Amino acid sequence: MPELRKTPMLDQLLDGPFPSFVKEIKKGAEKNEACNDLLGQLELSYEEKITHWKHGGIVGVTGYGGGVIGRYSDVPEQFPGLTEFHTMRVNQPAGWFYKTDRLRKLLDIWEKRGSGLTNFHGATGDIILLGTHTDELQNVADDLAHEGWDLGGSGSDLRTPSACVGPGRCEWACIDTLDIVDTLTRRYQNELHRPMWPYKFKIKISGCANDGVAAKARADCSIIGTWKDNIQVNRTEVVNYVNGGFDIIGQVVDKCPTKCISYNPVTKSLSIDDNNCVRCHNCINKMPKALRQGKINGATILIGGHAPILQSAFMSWVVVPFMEMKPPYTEISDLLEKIWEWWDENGKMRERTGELIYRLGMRSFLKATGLPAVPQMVLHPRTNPFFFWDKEEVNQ
Amino acid sequence: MPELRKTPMLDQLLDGPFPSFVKEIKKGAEKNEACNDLLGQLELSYEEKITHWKHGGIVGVTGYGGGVIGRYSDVPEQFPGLTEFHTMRVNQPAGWFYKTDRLRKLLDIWEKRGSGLTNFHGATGDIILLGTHTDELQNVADDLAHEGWDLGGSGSDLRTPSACVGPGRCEWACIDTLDIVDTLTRRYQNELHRPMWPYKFKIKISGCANDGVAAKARADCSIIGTWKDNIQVNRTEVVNYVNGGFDIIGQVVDKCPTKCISYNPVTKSLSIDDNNCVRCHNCINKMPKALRQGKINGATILIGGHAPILQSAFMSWVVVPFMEMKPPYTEISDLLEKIWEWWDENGKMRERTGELIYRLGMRSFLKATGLPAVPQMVLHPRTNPFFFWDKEEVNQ
Amino acid sequence: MVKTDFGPPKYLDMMSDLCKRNYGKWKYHEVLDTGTLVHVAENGEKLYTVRSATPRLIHIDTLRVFCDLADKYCNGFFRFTSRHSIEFLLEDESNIEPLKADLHAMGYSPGGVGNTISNMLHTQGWIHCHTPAIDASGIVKAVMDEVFDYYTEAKLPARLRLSLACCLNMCGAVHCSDVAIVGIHRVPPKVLDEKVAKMCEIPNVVAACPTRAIRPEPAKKSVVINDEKCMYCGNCYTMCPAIPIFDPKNDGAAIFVGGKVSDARHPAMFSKLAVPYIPNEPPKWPTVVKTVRMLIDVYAKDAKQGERYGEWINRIGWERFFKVTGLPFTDKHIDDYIFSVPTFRSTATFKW
Amino acid sequence: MVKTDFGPPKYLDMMSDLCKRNYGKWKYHEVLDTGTLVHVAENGEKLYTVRSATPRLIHIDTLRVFCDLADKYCNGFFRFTSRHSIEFLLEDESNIEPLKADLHAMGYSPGGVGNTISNMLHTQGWIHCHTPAIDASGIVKAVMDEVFDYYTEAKLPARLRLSLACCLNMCGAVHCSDVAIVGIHRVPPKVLDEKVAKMCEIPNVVAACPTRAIRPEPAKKSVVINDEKCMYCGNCYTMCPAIPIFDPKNDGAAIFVGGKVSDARHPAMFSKLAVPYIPNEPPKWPTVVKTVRMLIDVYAKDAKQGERYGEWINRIGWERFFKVTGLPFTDKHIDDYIFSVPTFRSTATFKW
Ligand code: SRM
Ligand code: SRM
Ligand code: SRM
Ligand code: SRM
Ligand code: SF4
Ligand code: SF4
Ligand code: SF4
Ligand code: SF4
Ligand code: SF4
Ligand code: SF4
Ligand code: SF4
Ligand code: SF4
Repeated sequence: MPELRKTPMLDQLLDGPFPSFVKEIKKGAEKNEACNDLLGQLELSYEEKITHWKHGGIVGVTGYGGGVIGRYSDVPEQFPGLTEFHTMRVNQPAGWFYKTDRLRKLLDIWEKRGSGLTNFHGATGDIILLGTHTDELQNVADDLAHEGWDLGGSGSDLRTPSACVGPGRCEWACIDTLDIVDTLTRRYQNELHRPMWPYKFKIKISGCANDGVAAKARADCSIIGTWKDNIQVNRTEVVNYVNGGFDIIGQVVDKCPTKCISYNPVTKSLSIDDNNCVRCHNCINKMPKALRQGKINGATILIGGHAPILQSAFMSWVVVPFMEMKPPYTEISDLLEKIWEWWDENGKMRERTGELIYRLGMRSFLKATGLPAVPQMVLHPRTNPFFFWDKEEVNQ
Repeated sequence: MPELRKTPMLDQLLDGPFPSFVKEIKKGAEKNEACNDLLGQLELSYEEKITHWKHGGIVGVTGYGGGVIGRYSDVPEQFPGLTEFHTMRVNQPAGWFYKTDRLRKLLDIWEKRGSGLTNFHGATGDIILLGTHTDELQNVADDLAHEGWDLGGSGSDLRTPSACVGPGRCEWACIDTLDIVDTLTRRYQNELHRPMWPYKFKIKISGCANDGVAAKARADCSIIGTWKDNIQVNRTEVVNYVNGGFDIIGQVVDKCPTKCISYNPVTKSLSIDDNNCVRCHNCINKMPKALRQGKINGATILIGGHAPILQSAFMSWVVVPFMEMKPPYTEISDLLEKIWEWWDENGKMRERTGELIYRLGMRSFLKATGLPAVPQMVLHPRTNPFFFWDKEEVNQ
Repeated sequence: MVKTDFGPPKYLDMMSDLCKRNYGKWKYHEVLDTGTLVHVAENGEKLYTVRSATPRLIHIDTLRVFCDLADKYCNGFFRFTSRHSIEFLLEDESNIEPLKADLHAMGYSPGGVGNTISNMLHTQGWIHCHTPAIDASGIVKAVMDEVFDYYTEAKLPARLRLSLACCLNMCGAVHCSDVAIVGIHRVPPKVLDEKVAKMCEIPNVVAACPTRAIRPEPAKKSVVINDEKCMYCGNCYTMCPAIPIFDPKNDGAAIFVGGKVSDARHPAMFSKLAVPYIPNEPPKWPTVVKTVRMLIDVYAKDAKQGERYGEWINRIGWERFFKVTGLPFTDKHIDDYIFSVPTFRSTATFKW
Repeated sequence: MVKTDFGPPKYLDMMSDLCKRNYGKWKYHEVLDTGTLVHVAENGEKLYTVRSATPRLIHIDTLRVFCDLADKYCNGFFRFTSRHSIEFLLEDESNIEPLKADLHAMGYSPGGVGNTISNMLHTQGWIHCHTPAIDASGIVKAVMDEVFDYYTEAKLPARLRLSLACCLNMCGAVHCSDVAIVGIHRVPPKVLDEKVAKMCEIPNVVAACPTRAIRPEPAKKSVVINDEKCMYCGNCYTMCPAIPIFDPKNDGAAIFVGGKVSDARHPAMFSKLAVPYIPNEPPKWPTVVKTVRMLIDVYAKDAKQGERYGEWINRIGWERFFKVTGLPFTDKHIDDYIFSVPTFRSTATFKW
């Protein structure tokens, strides 16, 4: 094992209160040449202010079209350990729950066959195994499979769905986020592992409007738990909050977006005009002991989210205001399959679902999915008069 | 004079409390054949649910490129009086003020040389003389000129500017709307009368944020009066309002968009945090005796408004938050001329100023006009990361 | 040689001495009733205004009667408003009632001041335009007859601005009105190949189409329209008379609501689509009239004092608007033009 | 033959009995301190969570230490959060302090719960990606060191979500973060004609450009870029490695602020541009760090209790934001992309 690379610039990132990624790479460098080279190449990037990774050639694992991101150094002479340094995406358990014995197995495999560096987790949600050789890819996959770990998505396929912790440790999950994400992931293994669409498709599931997995911002299909009936008010706990000095007017009443909460300081009682509540969740967030969501639960389905490339970032928008979410989750599956079929048929290369809807219009999307138009889909109706009529709608 | 046309459908619009336009046409029909034919053709349109006017060939008046809208019936055999039935646009006096002796002269000319039908006024603001023959156009124009009435705009030119009543009869005019509209109209006679641009350009001027001439919605350049200092509060009058039973909380305090008004019910005093006032004008509207605008007056200049064709309706947007508006109004003229030059150079045929800015970016507009970028121009900064850098701004 | 380019009559020449004396020196105003205002100047002088809606399409003889009234009561001075109302400007308070009586006698009722419906903005329609999908004056007459009580009585929560445009060109500020009626087409225009070849510039016609539905057909020296892409804006027809877009069976009116231009309280807003289509029903357009009446009644009943139409809807939400009006929400209501995406509801918050 | 398509480990197999027993039966939670939560189940059972930010780029040996701690204090169970924090799930309250001590000893401080800055979302940067304009991990480390007090102490008006993406692809939810750092390029890519001819599909490259800045150059079997139209998105480079867009002299970071994804109070919002460009200054990016610190300090001082970053700006107005932060407003801040017009201020209401 040669000496550790000299990294005067990176070394300045060793100290400070926040845990250091440089320390992590150095841990690896002590036993792994690729990690040592990574230190060196990164130091070079710091000196030159430029990346030293090249576009990936296509690499992969038998039977899978995705799950591996090929990566090659553009200065392999200087850093031979990085000649090939591919990433593998491993599908995380729903909610990112781990039992140490199961995880240790995965770590051992990665010690043996890769750099030992990881991301826990990637931004999509996968376990990222950071850096191995082309000829180790299959071995890693095989070893992982043996221990019950399967690959995640990449390329123009379904990406690894993810979900907030939900019923696993949160009182606000209106839907079983973990069971849904697990069920859909298993159901769509083919879509996940074999790219076949115009572009990527992401599913994210949050148990309530707090959207703990940022689904609206970064999933083509965002599933957000909600309720249909009334917020449950525990009068005693309201009094306790107030007596404890809680600023119920400032933090709850005044912040309600529809001003549908009223509070009587004399009787110390709070009442909600549920008819006008939009379920933003603020009042519940602020008084978790006193207020609970309703009991008729389900999800709002939003479609179209993605990052800025090409047409600006979109946040998903409502296409189904309320969907019951009971196993086996047939309704959401039906919808997804209709969407994929329509997108697959009409989408241009690298056109996300939301962009296709933008191009062809919600009209076309609604027709393909059979969903009815409802006012909940829009912030307001159109302001321009340029709307279309179907042949069947007009007098011939 | 033949009999009045039979108009059983139109006759149903003779009664009712609102004054009847059919009655007006019938008045004309009694002495003018074209009006009688208009009745007939309109009745035909009512039967067939379709217009019977054709696209205009170009007709006009010597020395003028605009001011006349050519109009021809598509059923001239049935309605010979409408074979040619052109509209003339006559520039109204600022604020639509009339002295009867001056107006009677105009009416006499139109009795002699036209149908006798008018619009007081057209949507842009002109006096509309509705319907005459091609060979009368020059005569009408000459006779009008003799009495001091000049033509308005049409085609790809400056359209007749208009302004709210302003200082003529309103206490809220922060700028001299009438003098400004009059000055600009006289200054830009050439632009008004000789189409030479990519498309039309409209100027509208309102004395305050109430925007009584709907400038923001329908002018390429919208000039709105405002003030820079503090709202003047008359404490005695505040008390009078309250004592008179006025709901000061509901109509003023709660409706202030920035919540910068506070009212003390004990002292019956109202105070305004002018630093956070956005000059929406509501509080002043509601208590005209108690509140008056500040004393440092000027205008906000907004650019880009127009109707939906082609890219959706635009409302004008802020390009100069505050401009002093003192005669001879050089600053606004300078700006207008720079805009016209840039638009003339870069605009496509039938591209309104706002659409050109949309296509080339505010960046390009600001460069052409020399205006500085200020946050008042936007509701919020961009959300996408796709911004441009000039060659001079980057390191070569 | 006749003089040109001398400009409009000078406004000061059209103003009474009282107005000129107090020009820019008004202190405050009061609404005396729904047809009458008084403006008080710094020096205490008062100017009374009696306002009446007009049909805008006026014969010169009617204008002469207005002149007579102005001579009788106003020293010969009057004005029109930005919404085509007439305003008589009186100096002598005692002239108000006689003037009103004379107006009534000629079929004009003062109104439109304060929290009322003022005069209804509109356009040419079948009277004088070559592109309308609906008439203008006839619908305005029928609508104003129906809602006349809201014009003479101050029983609305705030002022309500009605307008009408007979085609998508939307002459007038229709796109920012409380309630607006707009003429629409619903089928693509027909291309009359031979006429196109003779009358039109093919490149201009192709360029005119905002949705790129038109392509040249060089063989015929004409163009072809892709019906799927056409949204019937009529812009090609404006460029080329050989592509007529009229269809009596399918033309009709759409209704938009909730716009405003003042910045009071809430900044100016565009009107939004409420009803995509009502067929033409001359001479009295009963369905349009009934719908407008309903739209106003619901607002009058449900809105809070001081709330304009759009502010009311903002408060209750569009979900509720469609519920309380009973109007159906359709795919037409969902924007699919250039700026559509920001109008989509990217939040799970809404009312059921 | 190895099995495929069997899916991830079942989550229930990764959960403690206590969690399984109370699955979906949590009643409420309390924040014990900025690193500790307790969740109380319907049946009264309690689950304690100790959270710590991680650098996300973690070596397996560190993960093994986490496993050791989980074995020691949590019966072998822990989880990660959607922001890459680690959460130890304890059943025994008395284990909290010893666990925290062990974490501190290994350089990890509990924090990020409640009104704090939680872990900073980020991406690959120079560690592993081929398109970054900035590094990821290095900037995150430098920024988090600087704002660490906001991570451990609850002194913000509301939670604050920091994130970073190293290029415009914006991996992560950077476009909806309270404060976001984004890597940008500022000069058009260079076309390496010979390589393009060999490596790339010309039609795909042309189609990739959102502003139509690229046209084919058939002579060279390559393409030409119209520099005027290019806004440096790098999308052509993604399609074709022979069009590199890097420029160490000009690449750097932009800062966006005011986004959120929760719908609490105000619906989710996009982040908006605050600072168009700060050059790359490795290893510690002092200007980025100073700017982020300033942006947070100003907010911490000026916002009202319960107001997220964007809600604060909505209240005071962007005019004021630029005033109180002292940041210059430039033409870059004014949108000129597809949905620009609705962001323009079509009202005369604003603050000076
Ligand atoms: C690894 C990861 C970043 C990370 O450090 O966590 C990542 C890395 C890359 N992303 Fe991403 N994206 C990652 C999550 C995301 C997310 C967030 C999410 O999924 O929740 C987004 C935003 C949401 C979205 O999908 O829009 C995201 C939006 C993009 C885009 C822009 C897509 C768009 O519509 O705007 C691209 C560009 C592309 O697809 O060509 C992209 C492309 C890429 C590529 C493949 C670069 C490329 O052009 O080929 C990067 C490979 C880096 C490498 O060498 O490992 N990545 N990417 C994330 C995946 C890890 C995982 O599987 O868990
Ligand atoms: C007469 C008038 C309507 C009325 O009954 O009052 C009118 C009538 C016509 N307008 Fe208009 N416009 C009239 C005010 C407006 C306004 C309102 C305004 O100026 O305040 C607008 C909206 C504001 C704007 O300019 O955008 C307006 C927006 C249009 C448009 C759409 C422009 C756009 O950018 O969307 C067109 C179409 C065009 O220019 O080809 C148009 C075109 C037309 C044409 C010339 C029809 C055409 O396609 O050639 C109409 C001639 C009718 C006729 O035979 O008399 N007219 N037009 C108004 C002019 C009277 C006057 O001079 O006082
Ligand atoms: C005469 C006229 C100006 C002119 O130059 O002709 C005028 C005159 C007055 N307006 Fe107006 N406005 C006039 C068109 C407008 C318009 C334009 C329009 O309707 O197309 C608007 C914008 C409407 C909109 O937002 O859609 C307008 C929005 C206002 C407002 C703000 C209303 C609001 O709360 O949104 C006020 C203030 C108020 O009434 O509280 C106002 C107030 C006034 C005052 C009280 C101003 C004053 O002190 O003299 C005048 C009498 C108002 C009344 O009728 O009760 N005026 N005013 C216009 C009369 C048109 C008509 O025939 O009815
Ligand atoms: C663990 C985690 C879910 C998971 O599946 O991993 C989680 C857990 C909780 N969140 Fe969250 N949220 C988590 C990511 C998020 C996200 C997503 C993100 O940050 O990318 C959001 C949206 C943030 C945004 O709007 O940009 C989020 C917005 C909220 C909110 C709404 C905050 C607001 O007022 O806007 C609450 C309610 C509150 O705190 O009042 C909340 C409340 C909670 C509660 C109290 C829920 C509960 O009863 O258990 C949990 C502890 C909160 C705390 O840290 O104080 N959680 N939460 C995530 C922790 C990430 C981390 O490491 O910090
Ligand atoms: S999104 Fe809602 S249900 Fe999910 S963890 Fe956050 S607060 Fe709990
Ligand atoms: S959930 Fe939101 S909208 Fe509903 S009552 Fe609570 S604060 Fe108001
Ligand atoms: S816009 Fe303002 S100044 Fe002009 S008439 Fe209306 S209220 Fe008066
Ligand atoms: S003008 Fe408008 S913003 Fe200013 S104090 Fe009055 S109501 Fe408030
Ligand atoms: S709205 Fe259309 S049809 Fe009506 S006058 Fe204007 S251009 Fe003509
Ligand atoms: S009507 Fe409009 S959309 Fe249809 S072809 Fe003509 S220009 Fe194009
Ligand atoms: S943000 Fe860009 S540079 Fe960073 S990981 Fe994603 S694709 Fe790569
Ligand atoms: S960087 Fe983006 S805008 Fe520039 S040429 Fe490439 S694809 Fe087009």
